[in-house]
Amino acid sequence: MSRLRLTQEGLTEWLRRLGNIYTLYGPVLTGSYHEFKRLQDPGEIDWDYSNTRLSPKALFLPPAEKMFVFSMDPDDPERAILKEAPKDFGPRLVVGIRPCDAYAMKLVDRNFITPQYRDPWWEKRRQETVIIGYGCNDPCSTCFCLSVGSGPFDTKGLDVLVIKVDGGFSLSFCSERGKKLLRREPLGARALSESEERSLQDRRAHAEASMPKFWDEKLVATRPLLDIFNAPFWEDIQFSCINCGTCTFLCPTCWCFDIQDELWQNKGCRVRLWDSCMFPLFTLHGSGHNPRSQKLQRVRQRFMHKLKYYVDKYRNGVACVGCGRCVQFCPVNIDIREVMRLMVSHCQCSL
Amino acid sequence: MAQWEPKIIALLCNWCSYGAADLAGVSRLKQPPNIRIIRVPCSGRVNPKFILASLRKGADGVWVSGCHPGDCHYIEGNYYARRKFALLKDFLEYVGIEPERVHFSWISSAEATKFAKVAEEVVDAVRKVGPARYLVKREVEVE
Amino acid sequence: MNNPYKPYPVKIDEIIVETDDRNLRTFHLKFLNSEDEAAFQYYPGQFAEISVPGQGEIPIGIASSPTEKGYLKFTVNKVGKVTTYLHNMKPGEIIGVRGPLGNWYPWDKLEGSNVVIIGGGFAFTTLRSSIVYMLDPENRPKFGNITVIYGARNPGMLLYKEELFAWEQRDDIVMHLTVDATNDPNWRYNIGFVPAVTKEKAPSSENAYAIVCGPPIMIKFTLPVLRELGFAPDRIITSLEMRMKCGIGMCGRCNIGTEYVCKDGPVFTFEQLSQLPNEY
Amino acid sequence: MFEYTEKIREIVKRLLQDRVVDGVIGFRKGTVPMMNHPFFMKHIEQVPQLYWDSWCGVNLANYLPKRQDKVAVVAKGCDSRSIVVLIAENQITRDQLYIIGIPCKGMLDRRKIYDTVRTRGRDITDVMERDGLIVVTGKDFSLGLDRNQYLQENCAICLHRNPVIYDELVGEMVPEQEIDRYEDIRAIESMSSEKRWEYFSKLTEPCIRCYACRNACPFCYCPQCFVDESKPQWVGKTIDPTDTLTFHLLRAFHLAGRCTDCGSCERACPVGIRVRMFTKKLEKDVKELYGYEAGVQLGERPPLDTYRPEDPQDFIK
Repeated sequence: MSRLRLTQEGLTEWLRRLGNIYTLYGPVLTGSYHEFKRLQDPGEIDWDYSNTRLSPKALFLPPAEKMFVFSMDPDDPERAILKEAPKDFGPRLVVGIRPCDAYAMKLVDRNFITPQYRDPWWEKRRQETVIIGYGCNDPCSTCFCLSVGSGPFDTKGLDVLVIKVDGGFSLSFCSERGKKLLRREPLGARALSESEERSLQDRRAHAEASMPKFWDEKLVATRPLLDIFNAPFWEDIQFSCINCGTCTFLCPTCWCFDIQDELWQNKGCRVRLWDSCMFPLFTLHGSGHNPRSQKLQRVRQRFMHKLKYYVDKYRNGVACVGCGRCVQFCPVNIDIREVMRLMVSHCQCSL
Repeated sequence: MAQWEPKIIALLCNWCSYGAADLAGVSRLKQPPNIRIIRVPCSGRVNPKFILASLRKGADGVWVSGCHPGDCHYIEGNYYARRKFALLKDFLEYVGIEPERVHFSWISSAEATKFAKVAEEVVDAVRKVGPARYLVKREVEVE
Repeated sequence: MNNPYKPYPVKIDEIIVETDDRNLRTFHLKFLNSEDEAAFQYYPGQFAEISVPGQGEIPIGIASSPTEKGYLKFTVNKVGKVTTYLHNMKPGEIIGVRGPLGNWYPWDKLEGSNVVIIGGGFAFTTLRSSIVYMLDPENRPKFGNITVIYGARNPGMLLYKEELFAWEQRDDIVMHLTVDATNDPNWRYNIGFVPAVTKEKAPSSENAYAIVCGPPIMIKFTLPVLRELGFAPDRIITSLEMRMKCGIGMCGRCNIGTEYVCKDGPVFTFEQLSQLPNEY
Repeated sequence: MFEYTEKIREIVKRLLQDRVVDGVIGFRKGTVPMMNHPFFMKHIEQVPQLYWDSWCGVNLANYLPKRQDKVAVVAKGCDSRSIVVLIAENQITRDQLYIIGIPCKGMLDRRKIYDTVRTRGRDITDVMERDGLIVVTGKDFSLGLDRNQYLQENCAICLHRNPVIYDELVGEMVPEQEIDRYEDIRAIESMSSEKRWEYFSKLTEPCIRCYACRNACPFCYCPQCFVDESKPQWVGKTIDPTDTLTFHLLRAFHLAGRCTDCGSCERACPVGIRVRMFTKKLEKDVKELYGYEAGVQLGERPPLDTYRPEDPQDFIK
């Protein structure tokens, strides 16, 4: 489908009208970084942002959420029986997700929506959420989406792609759901002219050219799992790790969670919350045995899960989208790009 | 609704203040009914976690009482406790917990009268600031 | 589709103290709703999440057999927050069960074969389920010889004692009970560690599968014995334990290589395990 | 501070040649601007990787607890104080260490620099430092910034820039600052209870419970942290505001009389919480009540591991 061109005012106005149907979310500067926030008005969106500090996964898998509620009141005939926590799933429109993050949600879908089991909360939120992505004219120096199956203008997982162009924005519709949004036709929109389309393609080429490519998925995918698992380079990588959860909590494709029961007076609830494979408690058995008691094992688990286990399990790419958050915010500068390079060079050596 | 009465957790050293509470009872001294006593082996055993746990679980006040300096059954437990408590009390006030909520005292097992008197003081102080407002863990506040 | 995190409400029907140290109790659970019971179709080797409201959930192997109708049976070791709370509960109280979860012993393959069951300590729960299942009059003809080697620290630590002694009297199952040590003059069975007893009794590997469950140290020393007896790694089956939360392959913690123990396991052959990182 | 790099390399080369140590804990140049990477090296060929500049804020003492070997470690003033505390707490012995002391002019805060240049999406590709000037370069800009405006907050108020314990220094001692460390703490102390509660509730609100503050701290080496205890469970694990604040209070209290204000916690926090506002209060109290500063004197008992009969007790009835 061809692209539409809108001014910023036109785009905001269109979103405002969509706001009558959808709850809007978008990137807003809070303190010193951007976050996805519920918008009162689409005018709050900062279209100059690079990316949010925390990934938008929180919109689908909140840092903590109630799963079930129950009563422990001895007089309640329904005591101790868990009931789904009431939740308000309304239609949502998330504006301004970067293509890498939108792709990440698709990767996580494979974990939460499976033939055998479906995670009801993840699935419901995914179904109810329309995603308007925002192309990256100017990728950060830590971005490497192009190496891992996404790209600065990639449309996987998007319903609409917005790209900043001279004097306004271009809109293209990437899904049936996206096209439906057009029923509320953007005022003042027109088709992109040929020269505008050419300049947009130039931008794309420019953005893509700025990105490094250092990953060889096929090479790593064909290497036996245990060979990479036992590779010597993990020893050097793991040294500086302090086993905090920053990388996992900021990562858009880290989905691991914990389940906890909370009790207050006679009211109980079961909550789930983000967890991290960096924490020793993550795998600690009741007996005291811990299959990943060593830091090396935990660091290796995270990278292997993303770059090898996931690949071998689903045969459909790595569980990393190259957003660069962990690269930027690891307090001790453990850089997944370096890990990937080490993996590739390990695999280049003959068995 | 019935009139609010403060609930106070008292962590009392087995060797002194707990005995004083006992003696106060045997001596039929008037004591406020607001105090819930937990016997501990020494004021030095009181981990700051216990005090926070009491406040989190909704105690309106916490009172820790041990032996007078020099009289510790374990020679020096209360000296260590004193440093811990000094820092903790100031720290809790610093984050906004009212100073009237957390109390410490030295009461020997013979000082039943002092026990009754301090108990009154603690209850009065807590009553003055009203029901606990801060750091009380209620129903978990998440989505 | 049903919410896979939602437990079926069950009532604690009976609590049996299994061992002399009182750390193992068996819970008989009855479904509150008959449609839940009908939905809970399981095979020996599967587990379930026992949900204790306000405390949490624990993954526990199902000790009853699908041939035993009307209740579920779980034997629980007292180790942490949930199990300690559960041990203090009384019959009549309401808890939850979520499952059945995970895979099961490969019954389609085991049919027509001889089955050697080797268990140690309290890892005998799903093995009990398997034995009861195989001994069911309808199922027994499907299997060849059944040999059981089961050991515990001392006689008081054996699970399901009455059943063990009853099986001992039967002629369609060979039982080798053993204890590490005992000064009980009435102990009529073996004394010695499970690997040693396995070696001594030397069950034939011909057309046979071995199912081995027990503490890691027992497994470590039993494996070479089985290999010596001619059991191939793809005919030695075990069930792994892992810390679990969701039980349905979503929360991530029981991940070993490409597998989730909760969903792709807990039952693996040693052939399969040899391809995976040894993080279990 | 780049000039220290050569000296560090020289020292380490000698130490490895003479087999004085089994390995060295230092920094190599990071993969992103204003970040350096702590690493452990054993071989002389690795010496050229060693690196030092104004972004070596990670406290390398974090890698010392329970080590068995003999190592050289590069240490700034605060790091050396942390080492003193770790020695007092029997986490490592003095004999196991060869301390390469860094007279420190203060580490720089990359957040502040980002805040200045990147609020409008400007990406930094390179940062250089020369004569008190930081030159920040991006795709289409280059900017000179005054070093002194971009110090980490803890460095700006540091009283011990020179290592308090070392085997060798990489340069001349730097002059110590005379400065009021507790201005912000006093400002909070003067607020009402309500305001203080509000302040700290707001302070911890962005917390995502990733525990980076805890794990970045050289003193958080407990085999099991209180947040992971389940019998009893002292604190809930979600981002419930009460639980989050409880975590921060207890974390800070565990550092009373131990914290050397190295700033690692704040540096590590991915959401920019000023967690030092908790630890600094305790530091101030310890100093005022017991005249103690953590880690300045080797052999001194930590303040909560000792007492004086005449310790203040006005607060006790």
